[in-house]
Amino acid sequence: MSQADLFIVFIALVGGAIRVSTPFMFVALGECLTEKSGRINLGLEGNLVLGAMVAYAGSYTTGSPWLGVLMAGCSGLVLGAMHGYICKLPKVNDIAVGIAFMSFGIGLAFFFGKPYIQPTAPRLEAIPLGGWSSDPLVAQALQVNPLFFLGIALALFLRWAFANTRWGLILRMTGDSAASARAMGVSVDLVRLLATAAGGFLAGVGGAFLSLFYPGSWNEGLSSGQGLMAVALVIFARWDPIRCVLAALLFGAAGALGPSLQSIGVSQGYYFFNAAPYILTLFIMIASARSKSAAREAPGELSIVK
Amino acid sequence: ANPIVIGAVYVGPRDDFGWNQAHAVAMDILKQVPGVTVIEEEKVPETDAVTQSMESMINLDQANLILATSFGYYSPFVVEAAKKYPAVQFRHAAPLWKEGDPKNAGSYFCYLNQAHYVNGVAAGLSSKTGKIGFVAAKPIPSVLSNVNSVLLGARSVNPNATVQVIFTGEWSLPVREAEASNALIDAGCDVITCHVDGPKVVIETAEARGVKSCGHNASQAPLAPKGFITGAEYKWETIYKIYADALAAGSELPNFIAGGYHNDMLRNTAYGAGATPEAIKAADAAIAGLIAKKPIYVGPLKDNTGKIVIEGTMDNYDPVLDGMNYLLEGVQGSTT
Amino acid sequence: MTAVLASSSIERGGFSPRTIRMIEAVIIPLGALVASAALFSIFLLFLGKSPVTFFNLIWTGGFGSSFSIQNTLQRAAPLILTGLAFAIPARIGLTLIGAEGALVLGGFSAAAIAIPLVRGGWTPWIGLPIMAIAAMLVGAFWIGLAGWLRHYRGVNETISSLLLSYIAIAIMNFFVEGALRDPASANKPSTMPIGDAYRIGPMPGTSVHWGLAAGIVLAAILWLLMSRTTFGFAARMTGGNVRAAQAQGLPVGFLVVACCAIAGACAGLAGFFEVAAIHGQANASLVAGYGFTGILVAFLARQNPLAVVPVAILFGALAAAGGLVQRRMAMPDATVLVLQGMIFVVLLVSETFYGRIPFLQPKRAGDRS
Amino acid sequence: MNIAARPTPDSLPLRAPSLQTIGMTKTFGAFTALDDVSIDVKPGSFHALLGENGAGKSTLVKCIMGFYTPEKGSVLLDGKEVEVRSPRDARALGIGMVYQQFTLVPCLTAAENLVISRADAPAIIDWKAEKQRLEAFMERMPFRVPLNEQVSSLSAGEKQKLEILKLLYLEQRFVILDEPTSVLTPGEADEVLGLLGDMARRGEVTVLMISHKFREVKAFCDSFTVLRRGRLTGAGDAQTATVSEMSRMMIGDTEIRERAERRKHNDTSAVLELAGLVAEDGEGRPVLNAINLKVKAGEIVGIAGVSGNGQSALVEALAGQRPLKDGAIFIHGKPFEPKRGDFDRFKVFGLPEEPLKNATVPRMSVAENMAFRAFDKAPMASLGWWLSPGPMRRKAEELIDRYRVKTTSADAPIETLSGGNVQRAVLARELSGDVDVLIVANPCFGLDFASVSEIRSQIMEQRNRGAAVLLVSEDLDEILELSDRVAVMSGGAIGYVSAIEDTDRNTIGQHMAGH
Ligand SMILES: Nc1ncnc2c1ncn2[C@@H]1O[C@H](COP(=O)(O)OP(=O)(O)OP(=O)(O)O)[C@@H](O)[C@H]1O
Ligand SMILES: Nc1ncnc2c1ncn2[C@@H]1O[C@H](COP(=O)(O)OP(=O)(O)OP(=O)(O)O)[C@@H](O)[C@H]1O
Ligand SMILES: [Mg+2]
Ligand SMILES: [Mg+2]
Repeated sequence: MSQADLFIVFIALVGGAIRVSTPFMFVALGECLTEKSGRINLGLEGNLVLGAMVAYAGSYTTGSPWLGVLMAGCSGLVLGAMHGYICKLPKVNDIAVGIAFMSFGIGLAFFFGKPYIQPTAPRLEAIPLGGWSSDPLVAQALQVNPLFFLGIALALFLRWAFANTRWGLILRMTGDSAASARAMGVSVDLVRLLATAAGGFLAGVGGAFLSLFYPGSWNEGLSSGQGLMAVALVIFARWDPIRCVLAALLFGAAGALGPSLQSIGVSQGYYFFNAAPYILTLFIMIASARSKSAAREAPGELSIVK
Repeated sequence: ANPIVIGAVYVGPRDDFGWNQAHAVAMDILKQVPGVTVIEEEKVPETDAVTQSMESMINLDQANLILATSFGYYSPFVVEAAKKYPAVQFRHAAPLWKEGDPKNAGSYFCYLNQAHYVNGVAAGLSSKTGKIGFVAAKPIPSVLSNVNSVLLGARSVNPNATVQVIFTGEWSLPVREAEASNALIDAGCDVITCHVDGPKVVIETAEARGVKSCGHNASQAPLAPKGFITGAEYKWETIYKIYADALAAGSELPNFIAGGYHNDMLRNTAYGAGATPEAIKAADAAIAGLIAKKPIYVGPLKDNTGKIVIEGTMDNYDPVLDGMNYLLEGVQGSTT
Repeated sequence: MTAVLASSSIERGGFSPRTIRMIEAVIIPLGALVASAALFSIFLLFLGKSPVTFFNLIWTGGFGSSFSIQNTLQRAAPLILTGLAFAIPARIGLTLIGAEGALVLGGFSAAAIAIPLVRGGWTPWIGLPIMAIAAMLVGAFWIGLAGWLRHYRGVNETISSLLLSYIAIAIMNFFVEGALRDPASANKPSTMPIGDAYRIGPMPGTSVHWGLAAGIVLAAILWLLMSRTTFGFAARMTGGNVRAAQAQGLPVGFLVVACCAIAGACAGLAGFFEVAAIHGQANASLVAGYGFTGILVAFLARQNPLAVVPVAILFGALAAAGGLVQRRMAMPDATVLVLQGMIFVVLLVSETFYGRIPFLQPKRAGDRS
Repeated sequence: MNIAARPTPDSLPLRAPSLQTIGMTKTFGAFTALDDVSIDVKPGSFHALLGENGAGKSTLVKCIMGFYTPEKGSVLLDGKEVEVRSPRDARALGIGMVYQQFTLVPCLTAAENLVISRADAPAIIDWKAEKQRLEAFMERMPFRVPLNEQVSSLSAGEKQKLEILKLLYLEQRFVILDEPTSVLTPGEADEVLGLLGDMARRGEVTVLMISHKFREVKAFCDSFTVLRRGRLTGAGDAQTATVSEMSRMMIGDTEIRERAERRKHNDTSAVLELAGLVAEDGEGRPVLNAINLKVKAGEIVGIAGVSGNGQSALVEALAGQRPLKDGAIFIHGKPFEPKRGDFDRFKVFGLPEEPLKNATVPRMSVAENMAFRAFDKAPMASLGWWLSPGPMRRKAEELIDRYRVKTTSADAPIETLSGGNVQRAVLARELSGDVDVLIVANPCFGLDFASVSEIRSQIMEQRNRGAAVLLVSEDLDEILELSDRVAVMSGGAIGYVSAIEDTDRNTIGQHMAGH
């Protein structure tokens, strides 16, 4: 591999991280919010797909992609709120409900999305951040969608809010010890309902990115499990919004590895390069799972870590 | 005669801008035949689900002709269903039927690589860099022959042209298809074409990045108003018309129909804004040549590891080409 | 000895807990099915479609004729096995969503090991069991790995099993399109066909393959294993409270890995039947989502191996009828997805009624009378 | 009604309120937990609420706190009827409670816990200002807690202190404590209660304390109320009433079982031997530092210590719940692994603390839980692997009767039993066989004294039959009452061992404090 090739791969990884990470980021942040409240919503894949469809349909019918994004968020909000409401019923398992909502959301998206596969809807515009560079590769890699920055800002905000606002403390309290929260007169179910609904909203916005920016169209194969993977990334990122963003970036970059290696002529075993994000995540998890701080960071009420 | 019920099975959604859409659109021809009912099922995976769907059409809807439109349906599913239901006709869209297979089964197919050859000609003259990018699903003969045909088409007008291919590994994986398109453009390709189930993402990505594109399977011209050159399209309606006529006349359906430009089973999408005047001229000439059965593979040809793979000149329908498992010299990429 | 607590130890009244559990296990799911059908009818009415026609078609397509029943059962067959693959680890407290990977690798291994067997002219009576065992062993290894990582390395099993699934599919594709590719499998890269002799035919008098019988037998065996053997008891203890299991000196690590391995073996066996009864070779069509549907099956069966069977059949029926709905009502394939989603959600909501149906409740201990 | 307009934390209101309940009645389904209970707590008093387990004490205070809505009855604060519909209302009225279980949030720091507990916690928290105010508040408190530590890393004693600090921080004038001292050392308990008593005497707070410990009641309280099976059975002056009067009100006329005699043993061979045990916590910090100890046949060795000094880790290591980094365990001189085979071979039994968490599977039935020791042996298992539900059930019913476990049925999930009955069920399981080594941890935590004396006599009986008993307890009285020898743990090591005759409360207390 020559220097130039390495540069191409490097730029591709950076570009891939920026291009591909946004939906992971939004879903992971939404899930982080939900899990911090002590609930797990495994069904954000459903929100993502439904959000993608609604965003595309919204953008197509209203002509405004940002309205589409908003509508996508609202569709996710509704699914999330339903999840949140159902899970407050005694004996209902939140993981199972999540999986059910995943298939329900996907079903709705496919059902109502048929008429929107063919038309072309207005997309979100990128911000050309690479204008300073004369290298077209760099310029291209830095064609960044506003949602990407929104996601990063959101992560910073969440990190700050978890530590410095009443809402943040109440959320963490509910997620760590429902009994304490109740003793303090906090309505645990309400907090979780809101957190799940808000998480659902973010996942819906993540879906909007898929259909309105990258790859930028609506069809039934649009998501290849990004929502499911993003939920997993939250555990990987140990419930820290900033680490969620980093995990999403890492995952995005790893996803760009396969195609970019092929583009410089390394194509042997491309199945494994394409599976790189999964292999990498697994190895990092194995390497870091026993780290001592791991246990302390998990919200105590979360069913999967109990 | 008995009422004719045709059951059409698609592997993906009927409106995928690609393979399934091409079939579904052509199916209208059959729907117009008096006394014929067409029933359709989409997103039937290439598992025993297709057996169940076909049998359900036969048992519950009295279908007497099944059109199975995905490659992987044939063996073992169509073959076994044909044995089980000798009174029902089965036709499958790939050149797989051979003597010895059930008589009530059959194949129909169009050699799309001819249209990709035309794509290559047009692309070769519309490209500035001479580098054509190809987003491919899997390294299988039908894909490889399209890739190689694009190269030969481009080289016929620009001996320095190259084709760079990236395999995504899946028939439909939009994000990776977009990533592959981006990687190809980053590597300097200024025309992008593809062979995946739904080319929409590839064409749109190329358009958004300001490079030209050639289509595949169905018309993607509206997706790329600035950079679309032309596209390789099936004309399934030619075949379906033959079936329709046979059904209307009550005669037997042929077991094997295959073709290409010479018998009007292909077309190229009307040229878009990305096609230069020379390209249009050369492409039109190439089409005329193909109609006259001018061969694409003129030996000797080496693969991209340097081995001679085609000694002499091959007829465009030579069955040897159905087993193509190499990329020609001039294609960057590897089949493994 | 004088009693400190004056009241007697066991007070009986109304139904016994066991009877209550049995009654609930029947009426609650049935009620949920009716409720979801009602909800879906409203959905249909909004779309201007007739619920009567729709449910008629579901019945016709799922159970209405002997053909439909066989169609349903055939589709249910892999789901029973993948449902079991989720249910067994769930009993020991693990949420494993990687049955898809074990199925794919299991099927692939069966096809791969069949190549020398077929070539060597071995009789299917020996070859098929070897294939099945290979599939089960590889599946067991794959899911067992997730269990091992969980217990000995502290890696969350839900994520690792999902990741392992994707990796399994990559491995299968790598070999099927590379080293083990049958050159004749032109446009659908596959391993060498196992040949007609090695193909498992349908069960006599039906068109349903033997995977259904295997699934039902295995469901019964695993039910017995989990509820009637010391192994199952120990596994349930571990699943209910690891700390208590440890304090009883149970080999928790072994139990965890063993339950995962059993799960993997079930999924691997499903892969074996896909190869031996359906495809006759391994190729990308093994990735059909049965592993993921199995998760839903198991959840709706409340992790009970016996209940997995009827739930899988319900799923099979919906899938079988889905095509008919597409053809006759001109509704998209996603219709059945929406219905399925509604059924899951309502069934899960109905969980909340267990132990809370008023007229079934026993009198509480300590009641003063 | 919102009195939540917050006084600043440095001005304590001076008036302690009185509180009365009138005719409180609360039912759970068909079961009446509280039946027409009226109590009267004078302003500035330190009032004890007594009663055996399940008497309804917690239910009563939870009704006062607005946690439960009573069917009948009212609460009078300073003579005026108040409506308390939720804990939030209670807090606004200045009524605060320390619950039987901690209500601190483990993942938050002490400071975060305090700030968020305020009804008027600001939407955006200015941590600099808050920390200053907290420091100033802490200055005026007799005990301190590290403010920036995560609560999960505090010891039980520190948590209990923080709970009480929280009430004071919130300026609650009526303070309810539900068994507040169960996790404290006697010294700590005396300190905390003494401080509260002082505040009450100064008229700053009124305290209502639920307790099972007569020693504390006699030492700190000035009045008491007794509940029995949901009914008021008496009230009076804590200083004049005798212990036996109070206990009669609590349990009525039922006789208490005599404690088994302590029999002398001549067999002095060591049965259980711990040799240099070393273990770490989840974050790699040492929790056991070379523990060496021998327990002889027919001997109870009590392990005393302030909670959080490694006692739990020791029990976990012996039970196989925590891996050993180093060291070995011997029984009768042979190496012992905490595995099922060795538990059976060496006849090792255990009663861990918090049985619902450590020794039962909450969702399995009482019968199944009682079979944990024997499910893989005849007659419950044939061939070593096939379970027979019949013998399992019969055995359970026998044990339920013998140990008087209150349950609706042997098939009921054990989580539906009350705490004391869970404990009893576990005890029945662990003591039903032939015991050589018995490891017990806080066996009487949270139990009423009738159950306590019964469980203690069971332990003594095992000793008398020749079992080697290791008793880990945070209750020094228990250790003094039962042990033949006492060992004190501090900082993960055993710093002091002595025969019980050669030591006293004071010496032990000093070693517990690490001296
Ligand atoms: N999951 C449950 N389902 C039904 N009833 C329950 C459940 N959990 C607890 N209970 C009931 O709630 C009551 C309260 O339990 P708790 O452990 O507080 O009892 P307690 O008053 O402390 O009694 P004890 O003296 O035995 O410790 C018990 O009587 C128990 O039967
Ligand atoms: N939530 C509940 N549901 C049903 N029964 C309950 C509930 N809470 C308490 N009980 C019952 O009410 C009775 C009184 O319980 P309570 O917890 O008030 O007892 P307590 O006096 O505080 O006992 P302890 O000393 O063990 O804490 C118990 O018998 C218990 O079984
Ligand atoms: Mg209590
Ligand atoms: Mg209690």
